[in-house]
Amino acid sequence: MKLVYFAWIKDRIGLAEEEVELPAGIITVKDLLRWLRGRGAHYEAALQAPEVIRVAIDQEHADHSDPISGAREIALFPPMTGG
Amino acid sequence: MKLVYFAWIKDRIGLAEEEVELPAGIITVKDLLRWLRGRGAHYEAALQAPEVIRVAIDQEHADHSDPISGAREIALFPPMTGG
Amino acid sequence: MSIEPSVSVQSGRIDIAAVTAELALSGDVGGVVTFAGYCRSEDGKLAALELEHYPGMAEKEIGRIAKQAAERWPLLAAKVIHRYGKIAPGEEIVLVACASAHRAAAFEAAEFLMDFLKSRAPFWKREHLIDGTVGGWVEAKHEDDTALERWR
Amino acid sequence: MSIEPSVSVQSGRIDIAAVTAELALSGDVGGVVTFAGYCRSEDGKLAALELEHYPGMAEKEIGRIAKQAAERWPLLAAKVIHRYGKIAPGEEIVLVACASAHRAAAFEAAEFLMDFLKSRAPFWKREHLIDGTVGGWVEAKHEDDTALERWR
Repeated sequence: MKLVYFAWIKDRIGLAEEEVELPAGIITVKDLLRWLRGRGAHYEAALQAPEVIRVAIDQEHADHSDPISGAREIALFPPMTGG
Repeated sequence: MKLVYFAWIKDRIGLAEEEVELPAGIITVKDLLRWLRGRGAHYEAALQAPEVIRVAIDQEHADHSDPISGAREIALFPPMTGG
Repeated sequence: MSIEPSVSVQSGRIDIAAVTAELALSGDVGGVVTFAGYCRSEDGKLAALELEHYPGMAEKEIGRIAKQAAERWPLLAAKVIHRYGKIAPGEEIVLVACASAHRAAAFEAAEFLMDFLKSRAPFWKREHLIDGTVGGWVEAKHEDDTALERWR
Repeated sequence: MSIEPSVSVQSGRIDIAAVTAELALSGDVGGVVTFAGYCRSEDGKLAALELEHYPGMAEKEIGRIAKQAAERWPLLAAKVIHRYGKIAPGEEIVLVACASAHRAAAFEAAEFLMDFLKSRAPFWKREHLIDGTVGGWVEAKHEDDTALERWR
């Protein structure tokens, strides 16, 4: 599965995107965020306040409770500031 | 006193403007409209529904109950349709 | 201190691009809202709209309305241009442009200006039809009067 | 049937005049409302705004928002252009333009589009300062979220 990061989440993780193999038991966005935080200090710094993290599954906004099964691309980003 | 007319009021009266000498007792806009209606069939046709006539005194919107004393220019026109 | 709005009553075409660019010049401007009103073709029946106006009062009344908008919202610039004379289908009749630091003020002020122009600015429209006849004077719409109520 | 809005996500400047003129082309258009958002100078401290975006999703999400607007209001045309990359103070960031037969629909649709773009379109701003430092990412404003509530 492809993960893509934007803005300060990208800065803190130090990557714009990566391919990951998810372990069994990762069902929802929330599970994914918890698993990512355990991958090291950079991830912990980026995701320490998961409630502010916005998520898109295959380029559509998603909730933290949404299942991620079948997703090709999941994006994590802070609240948007365009317009 | 100068009277100026616009749109269908001008068309019906057949004049764009005129100078008038008001008789005594013409205090308000309402008095003026009543006096004008008595000046002939053209005026009667233009002013037969006085409630729709809008009025400006010296180029500011005015009510039918406003006094006209001291006015230099009084304009009569239908509801506006600009914009 | 509120800004001094710019008002023009003219027969010539309106350069919408120039106005928008001019309003955006200040470094504090975050948003510019413009409304341009156009002459509709009325399904091809209309040759032109004729706009009669009250010279002198038209400028003054639009100026009064624009000044009210500038006092009510924190505008950085405001411009109103209204045409008179013969206007062909597809041509612009009126332009309202408001600039502010944040978008809500510019949106509200532009709507306020249009609502008041419609029922307070001394202009009257008459239709000239394709078949050569001159149609009647356009009747004022009741909804244009009720549009004012929300600004009280 | 609602119209198909036009969406562009681009790094280059926006030709506001061309867009406005294009939207007014149909003979049925009575009004065009445009909102242009600009990069403020922040009292001369700002060298540029950098806009990061999510390529692919940016176009799709703006398209979804614009389609909602076209279904909700009787628009005759709608166009949204959003820039990304480095944007200098005074330059435009975003343009929303809506055309309709009567003005209320165009005003409401343009405000709706801006409210949703602000909090749903995947763009993030970062400040580059005159002194050469790169400022932090701009924080989202709470009022931009609450702005959505009036459209429910």
